[in-house]
Amino acid sequence: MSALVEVQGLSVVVRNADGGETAIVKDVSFSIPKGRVLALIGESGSGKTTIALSLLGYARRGCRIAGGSIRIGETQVLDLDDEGLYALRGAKVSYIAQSAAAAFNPMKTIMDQVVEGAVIHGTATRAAAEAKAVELFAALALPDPKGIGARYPHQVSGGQLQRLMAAMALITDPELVVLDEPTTALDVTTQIEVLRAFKKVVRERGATAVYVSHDLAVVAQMADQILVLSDGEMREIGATDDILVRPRHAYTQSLLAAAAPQPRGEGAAKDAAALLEIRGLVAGYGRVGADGMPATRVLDDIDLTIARGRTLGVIGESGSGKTTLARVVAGLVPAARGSVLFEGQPLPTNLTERTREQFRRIQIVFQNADTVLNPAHSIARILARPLAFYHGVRGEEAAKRIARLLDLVKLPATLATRKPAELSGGQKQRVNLARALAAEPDLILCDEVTSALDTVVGAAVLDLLAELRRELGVSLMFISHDISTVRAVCDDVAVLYSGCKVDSGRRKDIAAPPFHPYADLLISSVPELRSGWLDGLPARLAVEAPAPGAGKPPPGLCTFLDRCPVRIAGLCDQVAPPRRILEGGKEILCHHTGAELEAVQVTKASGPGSRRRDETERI
Amino acid sequence: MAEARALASPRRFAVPARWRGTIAWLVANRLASGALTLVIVSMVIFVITGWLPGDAAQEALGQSATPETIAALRAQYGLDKPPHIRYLHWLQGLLTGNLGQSFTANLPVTELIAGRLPKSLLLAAVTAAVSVPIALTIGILSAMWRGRALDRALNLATLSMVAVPEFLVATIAVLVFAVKLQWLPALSNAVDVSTPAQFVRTYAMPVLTLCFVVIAQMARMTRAAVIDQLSASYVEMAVLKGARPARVALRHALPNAIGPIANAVALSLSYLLGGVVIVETIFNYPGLASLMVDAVTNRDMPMVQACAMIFCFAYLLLVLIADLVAILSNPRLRHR
Amino acid sequence: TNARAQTPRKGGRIRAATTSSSTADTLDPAKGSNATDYTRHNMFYSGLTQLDASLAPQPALAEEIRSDKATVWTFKLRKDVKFHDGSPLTPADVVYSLNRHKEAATASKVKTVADQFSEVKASGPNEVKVTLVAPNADLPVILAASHFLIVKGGARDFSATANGTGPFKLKEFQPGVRSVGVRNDGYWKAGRPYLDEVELIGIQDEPARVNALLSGDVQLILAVDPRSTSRVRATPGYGVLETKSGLYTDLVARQDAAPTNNPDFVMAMKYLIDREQAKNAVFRGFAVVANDQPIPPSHRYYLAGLPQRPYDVDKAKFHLQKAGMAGKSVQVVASPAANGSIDMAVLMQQSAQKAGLTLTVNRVPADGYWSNHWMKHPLFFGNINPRPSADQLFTQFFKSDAPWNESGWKNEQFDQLVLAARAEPDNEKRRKMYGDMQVLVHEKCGIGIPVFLSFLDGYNSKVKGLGSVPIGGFMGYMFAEHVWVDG
Amino acid sequence: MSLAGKIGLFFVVAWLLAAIFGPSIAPHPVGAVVSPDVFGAFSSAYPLGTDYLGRDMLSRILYGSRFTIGLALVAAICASVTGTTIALVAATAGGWVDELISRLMDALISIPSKMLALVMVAAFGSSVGLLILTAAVSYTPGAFRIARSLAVNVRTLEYVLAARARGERLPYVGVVEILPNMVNPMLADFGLRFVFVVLLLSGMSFLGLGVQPPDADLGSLVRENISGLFEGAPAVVVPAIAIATLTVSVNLLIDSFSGRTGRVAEN
Ligand SMILES: Nc1ncnc2c1ncn2[C@@H]1O[C@H](COP(=O)(O)OP(=O)(O)OP(=O)(O)O)[C@@H](O)[C@H]1O
Ligand SMILES: Nc1ncnc2c1ncn2[C@@H]1O[C@H](COP(=O)(O)OP(=O)(O)OP(=O)(O)O)[C@@H](O)[C@H]1O
Ligand SMILES: [Mg+2]
Ligand SMILES: [Mg+2]
Repeated sequence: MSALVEVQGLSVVVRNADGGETAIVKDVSFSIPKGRVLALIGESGSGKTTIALSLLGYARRGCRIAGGSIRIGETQVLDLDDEGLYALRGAKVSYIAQSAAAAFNPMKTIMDQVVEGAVIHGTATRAAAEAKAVELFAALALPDPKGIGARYPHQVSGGQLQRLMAAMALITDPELVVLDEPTTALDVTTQIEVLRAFKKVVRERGATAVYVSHDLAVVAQMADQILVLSDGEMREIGATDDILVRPRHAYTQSLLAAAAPQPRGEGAAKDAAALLEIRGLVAGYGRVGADGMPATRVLDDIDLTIARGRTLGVIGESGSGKTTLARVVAGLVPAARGSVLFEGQPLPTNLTERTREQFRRIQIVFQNADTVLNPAHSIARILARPLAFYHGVRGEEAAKRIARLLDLVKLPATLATRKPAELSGGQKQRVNLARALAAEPDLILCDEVTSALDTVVGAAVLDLLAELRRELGVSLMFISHDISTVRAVCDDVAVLYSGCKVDSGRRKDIAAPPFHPYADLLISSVPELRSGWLDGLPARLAVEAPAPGAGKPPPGLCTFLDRCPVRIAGLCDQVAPPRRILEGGKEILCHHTGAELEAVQVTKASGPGSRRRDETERI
Repeated sequence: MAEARALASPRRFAVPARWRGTIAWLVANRLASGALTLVIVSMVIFVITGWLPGDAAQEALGQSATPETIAALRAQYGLDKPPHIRYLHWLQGLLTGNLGQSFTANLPVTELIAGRLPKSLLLAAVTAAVSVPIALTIGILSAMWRGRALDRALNLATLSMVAVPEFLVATIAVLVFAVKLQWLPALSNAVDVSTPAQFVRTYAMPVLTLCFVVIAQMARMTRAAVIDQLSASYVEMAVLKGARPARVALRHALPNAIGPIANAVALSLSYLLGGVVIVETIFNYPGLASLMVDAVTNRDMPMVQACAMIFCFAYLLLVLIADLVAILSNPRLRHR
Repeated sequence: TNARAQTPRKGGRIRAATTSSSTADTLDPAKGSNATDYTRHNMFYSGLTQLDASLAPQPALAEEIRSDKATVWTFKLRKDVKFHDGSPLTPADVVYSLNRHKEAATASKVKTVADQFSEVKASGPNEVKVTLVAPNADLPVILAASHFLIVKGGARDFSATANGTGPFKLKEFQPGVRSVGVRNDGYWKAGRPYLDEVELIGIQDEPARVNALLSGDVQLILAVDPRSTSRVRATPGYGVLETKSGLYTDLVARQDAAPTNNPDFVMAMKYLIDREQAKNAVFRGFAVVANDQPIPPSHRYYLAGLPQRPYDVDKAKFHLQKAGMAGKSVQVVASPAANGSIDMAVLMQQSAQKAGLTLTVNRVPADGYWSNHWMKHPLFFGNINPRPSADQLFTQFFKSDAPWNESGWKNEQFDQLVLAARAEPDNEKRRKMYGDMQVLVHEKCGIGIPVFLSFLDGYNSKVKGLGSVPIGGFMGYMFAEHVWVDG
Repeated sequence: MSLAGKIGLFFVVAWLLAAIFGPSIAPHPVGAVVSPDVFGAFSSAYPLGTDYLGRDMLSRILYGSRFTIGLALVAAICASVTGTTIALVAATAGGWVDELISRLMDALISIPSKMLALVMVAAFGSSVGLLILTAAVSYTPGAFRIARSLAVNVRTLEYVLAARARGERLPYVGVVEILPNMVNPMLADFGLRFVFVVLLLSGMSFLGLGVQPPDADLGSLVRENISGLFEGAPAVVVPAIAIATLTVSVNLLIDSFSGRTGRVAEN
């Protein structure tokens, strides 16, 4: 028996509303030798999580493992009774979930939860388990390994939580670790740290692992073997390099082909009339104090312009204020200082003072497609509302327009009668976009419109946006943390860090240095689709994002100060950085000059991978 | 389910940034809005008693009233003054801690209440001490075995409990335990309670009856709150760590459901002061609820006012405590 | 029960339950408003006179009573009577006790009765003279009412003290909870009372009251529902004492409102009352059929020869037709406050239907019934407690100027008869006059009296000495000094 | 539908039929004294026995079910609808409107229902409409409290934000966006509220409010025959069982509704 894990003909079914059963995993077989990592890849909804969970003998509510066999070591998982399963889970096989934030019980300390597996299974005394946990914390490069266990989940950052979950999974020295999209919810800078930690632990402990992801570039860093899934069926299985370099199945090929976004043509000329102008904007959340400032200040002194028919990309890590910016423009968050001009006219910050026409002309496509569609309404009703509300279109005509809208976003017309809960994440995101399009706006604020889409569908949506811009002169604010996409579709780019615009310029400007040190970190953190990329990264990229509530640097100073690899002691921590205008109109908020920056930048002008195409396009 | 969760969300307040979220602020804020509520209650009660036909003088004299004696009594009670003057006078007294003089008993309201309030509180406390654990157990068991036979049986049992009129439960209990079996006294005057055994004998039946009334709602809310948590992903995580159902429910889901459960408990318990007239009547228990009903019958304004304010205060206090429990149990809110 | 024949035993304690108890409970006899108050007052105070089983007045604190033409009455007080605080009973106490009812500020329930005292004064070291505005032969009966019990001269604060000359001393008084009295060893009736202690509580809910009796929590209860009697009697060791009385629940047709002022309508209503059914269905036989006049058969002035008015739908129909009310609809107001009125109204509704009248029953709350509904609708029910004298009944409820002339009936001949009978010292002449009054009320008054109700007391057989004084239950509310416990 | 749901449905339908057709199929008029035998046992002449006056219990229950079902249903619906509506106004308007409404409702909870009932009778006389009004007013604050906390939660959800960003007015936001997402828990709450109203009715008629004799709702039937309890008379047992089957089945039915839609939403 060479393989530690042996899966044969696994199939999982789900009960539908009418009592029948639909297969969501069909006849999947694979085996993993001891000490190896198998990656499961495929589009969203292809059954990756389902397979991963079945390795623990677990099926989510409504699902049932209908056939096949799973052997882990000596254990036939599917033959176990309840007691056997209790003994298996967390002891022999452990699980690391997609969202650590959701998988930690908010009411219990981290240590309680990390050692719980050991306590339940009696593999160690509590004291021994705690000692071991501290060891694991250190191995996972967590700060303050001794003290972190006493904290509650909300007191550590997302990336740290994800590593803490790895500790939780490893505490019982399981034979198999199942990692389900452990970094999808993280932004690129954090993702690197987590990937590094995982890789180190997996390597040091010689753990056998199943790694689930839809991100090919990530998989390339982690896996020895790749299993490609779509629609619950196995498409292909092979060694990582084989799959990435020599995909045989058509589906794998299309996945790889779409992995690097095709650049779209530029929008209107850059000197086109400004549609939206933001001047000296300060905004935030919470009660407004006596000085007119909100309790938590999220955006600080932002200047931006979006010309008619052009696209502004806004990038920045999670929490940098991208969504807040869009909300200010949409009127959902009032501006504390500064102004927002639409066609030269100030936009009322208060929703009730805006006219219906102003509402119509600015549409926002919300980030969380899961929560912005009313679960009680059908898709048709959701799309019909803006048609009726803005254009008075009802009945037959509305139905026709709804069908067209769905078609525009590449959704089947049959979807119209469904409720949002019956759609996949990617479908919801497109309905969300279609709703904004229904208003026939002049400006669309797109907040992460492609994040839940697999590469193929994502590309189609980007095409649609480019077409709108080209043919109807629609302007876009394109918010994303996916730099390659931004580079592909945006005319202008602004980089936010902690509410400050630290870097901005034309599309070409973010292809080559000089960058603001943060932009540099961000750009160089985007994983590349080749194995070994992670190992080749310089160590200084591992500068931690501060934990939530760690406190910002004193106001006025550079917000990136704590993490900046090139900060100048005595200057950066004393004086506010100047706003530098570099040649070509690029703006940077930094004490360093362009030349200084260019010299120390990680990202080189002739960077590998997808960026090369940008350059050729630009030249 | 959402209902249970919703009850837990502490209200939003208009708070200066520095103070925001501190528990002291929450309490201060609640006390302020509670004071407002109490003023509203007192005004509404005052107006309503004005609408009630007859007044204290008429009720006191009943069949034998004559215009002369009525006028004399009215003057004695101060009912000859216009209502707003009376209200202001009453309010003034209240501010100095004086709840006024009961018309009918011609004693200070505080004195009458002092005799009853501890009894009411005791009955409520004993009932709470019995019913809350039972309700929580039922709720948690139902949630753990949701959709199974045990859940259905408990659901049916709790529903049947509320569906039987209170007076019937009480009367049957007396019939069985006091008259037939002679185990317990039929009355619960609670005047000569000195030994623990007497205490149990006195309180057994009133508490049993009240449990019938309050358990169902608490159990159903608890079940909903726990089920709500059982679908959370950290519960799935606990299952995947190999935790057994009992551990999952008690160690993982329950702590997270404390907020909504505390609120459900508070709502149910608030009933135990003012809503127990029938139990007090049938068991002859000298509590506040019957005092208030008497006062309404006798149009004993100062007394009605005082009782209503006490009930309102108790209600607000319970809700506040529930919110505090929710906050203190939640590290997110505790460690801001 | 032949309890009276046995020898009383001293000692012991009983707990007795009446029908209500609230913060309106009072220790002031003038303010007594219900059975609980009356019983409590009789525990702690004594009156000048006291009623016996035949409702005849017997001397109590007054040893000797003399009258001059029933107008000037002299009461010679018993010597060596002491209040609970040890002070002796003096004429001044009696003068104070009687005069206080006339002051509006006392808010006495019997102010209208006391208004006939033109003067009350001490006429000797041991004598009080009461002068009336008009002759009244029934003064000794009137003074037996619990409201006229004698309090200490100058007493004003009754919130926690009951300084009387009664058989028990106040030990504890919690309005709405209980009253406890301990034996007054210095009680003026030798050898009385028998009990060491009496606790009086109120249990409003009738099944709860009966259950309290049957479970042994209380030994004596007031007002057993007729429907519960069989249950109590079937339980060994318990009994129900029936006291036939003049208590009645009456149907009242106001004479100052249409259509109830039409004599034919009134007559129709009287014929529609199925008295046997009311007696049996509503009161389970614990009632005596009445004849639309207020004097019960047990009363010494009862007119036996008056023909009984039957239940007669045809006659009712005839009168309704005559009154132009056939096929019409009338509303009758009933309330739990008037004992049995709702059930009687429902029964009448059935008979009225047969006679072609739609009677709609409007049930209103007991709360506020006497001040807000009683005498304020054309057709309603009243409930009148027994009065020891015929004069009191007729004066208070039937005379044209009576304060509670329920039906608003005005009959000159009747009014003259009342005055004449009151002043008439000759018993036979009085009987004749009262007979004539009964006929007048039976024929002309807007009042239908279906039955006279009995008082039903439930008791534990260990309680001895219980008897009937038909003024109310609990031996006319005076049981405390009469009963003892056996074993 | 689950078995419990089917049982619930069966009884609910049965009771609805009884309420609609009861009076026309009742063997005797509701007020007719038909037997000299009070608290009669089950017999062929009087299948459910006789009451404390000797009236036919079957007929009284058939008549009474109309009142109980009609009144309790309407009152519970009124309470839930009013409470929900006010809660929506409070939650969507927010700020001082919310604060004021919430305080008023808190105050309303503290007003003794007996007092409320008495004021109602005194002010408007006694009628069925008034009974419904009183019961509804008594239970509105409770419904409000639950509905408001639900609405406040829903209000902060992003799809509501999306509607605001579209320029929708508050009434639309309240009715179209928020309301449908709190219907399920409100339904469950309505089930319990219905039970409470059924029980409240008997207390109210005791105060002289509402259903006038000879009619009586089921709760009052229990109460007026309570002295028959000691003889085990059907007159008190049967209406009590009637109440139990009615209220329990309504809740089983509601539970099975919300259970079903709940599962669909989970997927
Ligand atoms: N409880 C359920 N009821 C019905 N369908 C389900 C249920 N759970 C999962 N599915 C369906 O099963 C399919 C596989 O789901 P699974 O979560 O395994 O996908 P995945 O590949 O992990 O997707 P993602 O990348 O979005 O996590 C999806 O189409 C999903 O809609
Ligand atoms: N309603 C709110 N109240 C208070 N703080 C908020 C609120 N919404 C967002 N924030 C805070 O404002 C900051 C910026 O949030 P924002 O949503 O704009 O970030 P983002 O750049 O869109 O991040 P992501 O990539 O995760 O979407 C964060 O620190 C967040 O915690
Ligand atoms: Mg997944
Ligand atoms: Mg965002």
